[in-house]
Amino acid sequence: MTTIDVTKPMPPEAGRPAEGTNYLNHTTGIKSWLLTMDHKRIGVMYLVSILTSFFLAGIFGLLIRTELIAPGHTIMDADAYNMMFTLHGAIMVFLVIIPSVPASLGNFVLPIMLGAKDVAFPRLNLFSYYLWVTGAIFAVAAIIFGGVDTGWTLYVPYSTTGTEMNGIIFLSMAVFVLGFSSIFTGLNFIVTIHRLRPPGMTWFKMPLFLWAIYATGIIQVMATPVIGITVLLLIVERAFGIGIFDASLGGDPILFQHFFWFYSHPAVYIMILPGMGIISELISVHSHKHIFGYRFIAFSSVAIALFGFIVWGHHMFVSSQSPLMNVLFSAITFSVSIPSAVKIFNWLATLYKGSISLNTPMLYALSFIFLFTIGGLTGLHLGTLATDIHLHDTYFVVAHFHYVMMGGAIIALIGGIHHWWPKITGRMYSEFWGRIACGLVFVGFNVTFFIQFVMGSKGMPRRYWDYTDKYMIYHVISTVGSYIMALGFFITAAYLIHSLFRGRKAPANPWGGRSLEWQCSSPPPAENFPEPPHVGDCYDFSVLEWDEEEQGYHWRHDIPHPVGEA
Amino acid sequence: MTVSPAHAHEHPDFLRHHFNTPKQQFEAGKLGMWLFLATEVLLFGGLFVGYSVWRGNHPEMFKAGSIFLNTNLGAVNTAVLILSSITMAAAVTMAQRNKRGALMLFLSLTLAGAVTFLVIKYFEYTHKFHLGIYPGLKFYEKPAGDSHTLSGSLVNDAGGVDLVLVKGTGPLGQDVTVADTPEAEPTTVAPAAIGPAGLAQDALEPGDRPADDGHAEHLTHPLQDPHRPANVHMFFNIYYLMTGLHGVHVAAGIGVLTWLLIGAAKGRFSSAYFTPVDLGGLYWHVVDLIWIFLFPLFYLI
Amino acid sequence: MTDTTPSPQETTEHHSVGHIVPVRILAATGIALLILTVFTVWIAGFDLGNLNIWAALAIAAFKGSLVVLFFMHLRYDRPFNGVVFVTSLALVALFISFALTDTREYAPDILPGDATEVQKQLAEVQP
Amino acid sequence: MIAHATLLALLGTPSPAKIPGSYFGMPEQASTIAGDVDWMYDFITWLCIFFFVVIVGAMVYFVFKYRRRAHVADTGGPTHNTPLEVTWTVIPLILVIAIFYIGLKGYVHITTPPANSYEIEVIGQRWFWTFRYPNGAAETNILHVPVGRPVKLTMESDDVIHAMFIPAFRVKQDVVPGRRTELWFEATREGEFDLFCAEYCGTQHSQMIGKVIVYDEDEFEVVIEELARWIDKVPDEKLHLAGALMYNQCSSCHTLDGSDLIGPSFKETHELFKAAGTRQLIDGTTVAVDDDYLQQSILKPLDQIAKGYPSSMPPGIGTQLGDRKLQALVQFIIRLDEVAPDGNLIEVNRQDIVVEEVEAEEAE
Repeated sequence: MTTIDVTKPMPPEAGRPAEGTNYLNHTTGIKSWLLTMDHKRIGVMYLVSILTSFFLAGIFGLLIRTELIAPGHTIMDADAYNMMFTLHGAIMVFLVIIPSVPASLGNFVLPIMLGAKDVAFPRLNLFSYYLWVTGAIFAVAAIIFGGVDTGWTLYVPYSTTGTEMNGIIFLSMAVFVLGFSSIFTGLNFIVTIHRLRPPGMTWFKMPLFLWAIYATGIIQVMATPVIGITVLLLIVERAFGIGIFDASLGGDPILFQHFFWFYSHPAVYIMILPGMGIISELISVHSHKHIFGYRFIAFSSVAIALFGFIVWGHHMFVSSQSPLMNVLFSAITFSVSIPSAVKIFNWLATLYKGSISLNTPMLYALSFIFLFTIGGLTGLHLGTLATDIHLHDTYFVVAHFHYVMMGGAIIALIGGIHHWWPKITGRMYSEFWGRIACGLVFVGFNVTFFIQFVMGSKGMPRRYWDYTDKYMIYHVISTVGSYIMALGFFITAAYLIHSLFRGRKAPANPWGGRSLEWQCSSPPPAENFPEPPHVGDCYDFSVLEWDEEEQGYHWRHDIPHPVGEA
Repeated sequence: MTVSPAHAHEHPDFLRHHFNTPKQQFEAGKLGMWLFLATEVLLFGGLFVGYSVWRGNHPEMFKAGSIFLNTNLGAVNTAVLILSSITMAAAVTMAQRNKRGALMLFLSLTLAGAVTFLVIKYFEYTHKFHLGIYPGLKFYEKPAGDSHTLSGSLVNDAGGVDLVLVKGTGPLGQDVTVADTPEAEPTTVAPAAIGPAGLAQDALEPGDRPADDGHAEHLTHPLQDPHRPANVHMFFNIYYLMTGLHGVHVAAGIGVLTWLLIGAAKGRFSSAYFTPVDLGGLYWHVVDLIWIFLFPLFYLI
Repeated sequence: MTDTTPSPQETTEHHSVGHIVPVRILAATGIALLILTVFTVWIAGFDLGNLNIWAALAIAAFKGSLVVLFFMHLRYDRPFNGVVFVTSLALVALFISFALTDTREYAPDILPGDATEVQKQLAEVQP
Repeated sequence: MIAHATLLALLGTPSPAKIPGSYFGMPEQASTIAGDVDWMYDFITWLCIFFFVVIVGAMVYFVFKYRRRAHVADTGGPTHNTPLEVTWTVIPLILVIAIFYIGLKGYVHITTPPANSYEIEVIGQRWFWTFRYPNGAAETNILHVPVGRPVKLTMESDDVIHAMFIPAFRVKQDVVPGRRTELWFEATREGEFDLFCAEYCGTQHSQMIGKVIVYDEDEFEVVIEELARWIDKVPDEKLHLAGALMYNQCSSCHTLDGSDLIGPSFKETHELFKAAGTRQLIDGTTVAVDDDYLQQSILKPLDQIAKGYPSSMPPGIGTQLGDRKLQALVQFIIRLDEVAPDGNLIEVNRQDIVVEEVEAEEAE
């Protein structure tokens, strides 16, 4: 290990540039944003874009729930409904959740947490943001020029010959372009973590969020090209009739599902791993307690990433995949549950003997544990061959993946936004309204989706515009829940926007975080660190103390900087 | 911690602000490029999966179809790419040794190889188009206005009928055009023992098959061979897909090489900073690498 | 970063970047590749049954290794770059083997003669 | 397939346990496997509840017990404990291996049809199911099965992927174009059960639903015999009423009230026939709407596509009807004003239009 010459403690002001200048105001003008290569500004642009898409797809979700409040035609016809759930799924998956945490929060905090000045390839970083924008434009074009009603899974032969809607090619192009945006983000982060760590920042001193982002990067780079080639094949299949997937031309529709899930299952881990990384940070910081079992959590991230590549067939148990592969995939699928369970237990152990503050980010973190536990455990029903046959393609699956994708990834994202909001914007939001909104989201979420487990096990198939009366009561409850949840999100949007203008000025370290981003000012300076920062145990909070005047934490003056103790 | 803020003296122009040393920058670039190459491998990997499954389901189609690829041209193209790979690798060595003239020479040779490859590929493609072998079933569609005609014919340059187009509307509502020939009997679509394409397992007996002498020109083209398995033109779909995507990569390589050549002419590269040449070289070698696999898979077996 | 504290990645040869491969090694590799190309075309001329496929793939794999090791400097490079590349190849191998195993397993369920689109059109036109 | 047989030999068919009903919301049980599946489902659910209570209970307890009382920056507390961590890695591992094993046993049972199964052919089309019985009987959207006898469905799709899903039997299987897929069950109770399409297949995916009707063995024989024969017992003058009984096969594309769905409304066709009118085709020609046209457009729907409509109708529909049923449909359109005077179908019962003397002739 490298030895570092430590002669003086890190002053709390370290890294602070001249009073008042930071990454937000050191240059001005629209061009200074659109052409920026600063990872922080790119992260903020991503955040705004992704939240806009989230709003749009969320509205689609609400419309779906409204349509389903009663059987038959409520507010839209079947074709409109089919288009609505397709867009809700495709936008949420490809435009929101996959890029959400890595590209927005990851971009913002990764280099700072690492102690680097920027990501390895800033220009590529900006390029991948514009690829995202291009993908978004294609997605909009898909809506305008023909619409799409295939479901986000784009199964052939429905997508190649079955649908009259012609937006499918645009949507495929959107997926292709967004895939490359995701690849370049992941590539950038992997290289950054490998090559830009400052002296002293060894692998096992990295905050766990970085381990999660690193594991995510592996999947982004190694799985995403396959969805690229899949949609390219889909496009040529639809446009020219190539016959790789279309049985009527001698192709194999099941092969498409192999192609699709070879990416889309690992993509589930692209979505959830960064969320788990955020939760590791949130639990530790807001409990002021060293994370429990650092190495187990770190390795479990990598294990999830690797196992994630060999379980894709569990989406195909009833697709007429061969029984041999079904058995194989079911067996491997269960292995993925272990690292997830390890994480949950380690988070619980972190709470033990902590000093737990129930502020908004922590409430989201606790919600995550609650919801992800349900989402993860119900995965057992679906990984088990005999029960999956009954539950596959029912609302049970819908509930399961919403608990994981939304209760996991999105809740973690919202929690992360609250956690780093003071750092990103330099403002504090209203703690009171934060807790109220979190409560509404939590309650609304459970009302919306828990009932869907029941509905699904009773046999209600998914993607149904109409249904028999006996399922109505569940649909009504679910729809009511979705309105409660929407109210929670609107309140969140309101107080966050309000805080931008009226919020209290944020201290550098409002929560008592120990990783490097909390040692910069809020918001951070443009250069992050004029000098390479000192690195210590990023979960050792004993070096901090409360500053009543600042309403935040700062470095203890009486303790030498802990770098080198390991 | 001792900090020497004045290491700017060894902060050359090419070193970007967030890197500390040229070596760090070089190795970051290199790792980034290898990761990118991994994505390229996986991108083509999908097509190789498609190839394997398609071949597994329709072995007879590969037998009947690959005869019509010109092995000699394929072999020449392989040699061209290998030669250009040698010159590319040499170009990197020259850049590392600060030999600007040699660097430019080798880059130009590589570029020439890339262009030659595409020119040969162009002739291969146009020859097939001339025979009426196009990628994709729907490509045969005749111009709008007679979408109800159930058949038509495509007259080749020599005035002969190359293939008859069977055209109509499929049960799913899409327009469908099927290439057929006057000679093909409906019996050639006897059900296969295995495989969904309606193909006799081995419709081509060795005796029926024209000898593979690498010159396809004098053969009846695959759509007219009365002994062909039905739908043999479907073989060419995967052929066009894989060689087409590879061709796109060669074309992109031409862009990269041109950009490197301009950079070399401006003297941007030296033994201290040759990262772009090195990374461009890595890309070019992967393009070569993929062709090394495509050549035997299509032309030889 | 400072002069006195190299990053964990930095080795002793602080100022030399990359490994220079002499032209004669490159030329030797290239000639080997060309000879192998001739060899693979020659061997494809014999009818060896399934062995043809394996021979061609083995030769291609050997040629590929030469390109990667010498032209792409992987022999002299950081091992991690090799790990990245080999991982991608392993994933492709995994994908091919799973997909092929599955399609072989369910091949008996495939409807014989079901290029329906093509067949229906043929049936309609031919009296 | 071979691997499947090997597995079967290794595991044996009997499943571990059965329960008469699920605690956790599974629908009524009506097949031999339902009890196994529900047992597994409940077993896993109990396990989930246990872990959920432990995890969330611990979380709530810790949050309450160790709530922040003062601004302490650090609380000490353990940072790792390898034996503990290994324990909570290994115990879930053992549990999931157990779950996998019981799931596997059940699965092999569910996917292995007994040799003496009664076979029914199933065709999935947008947006209806056709069931064909060994005696030539066929019906759409209603599956008749005997109780206490294994039934094997051999399924094919004519267009896109569908999935046969019968919740009460706990079975589901995708129906894939170009493939033949199988599904088997043995019903344990008489009654009517839901049948759904569970793989998204387009506009009327949610209308691609039907019923399974389970009879006792004797009644079942009667029902499918009747199903094969009833059309022959309908006298010519009542054929249009027989057509009315078959209209549900057409209803997803052709309306009776003049509104447009995927195909032209029967009302419009009927009026054209009455007026001896002509219809514009997409190729620009016109065709006289007469008896022959009606027959041909059911038998070869793709030859004469009406202008303004997609060419969507599967040619198989007409050819599998048989002559008598084809006539019934033609008569149905010709006499539509009698069977659907205001755009709504009048009520027709099969018993009312079947004439016994015709049956007597048949018997000879």
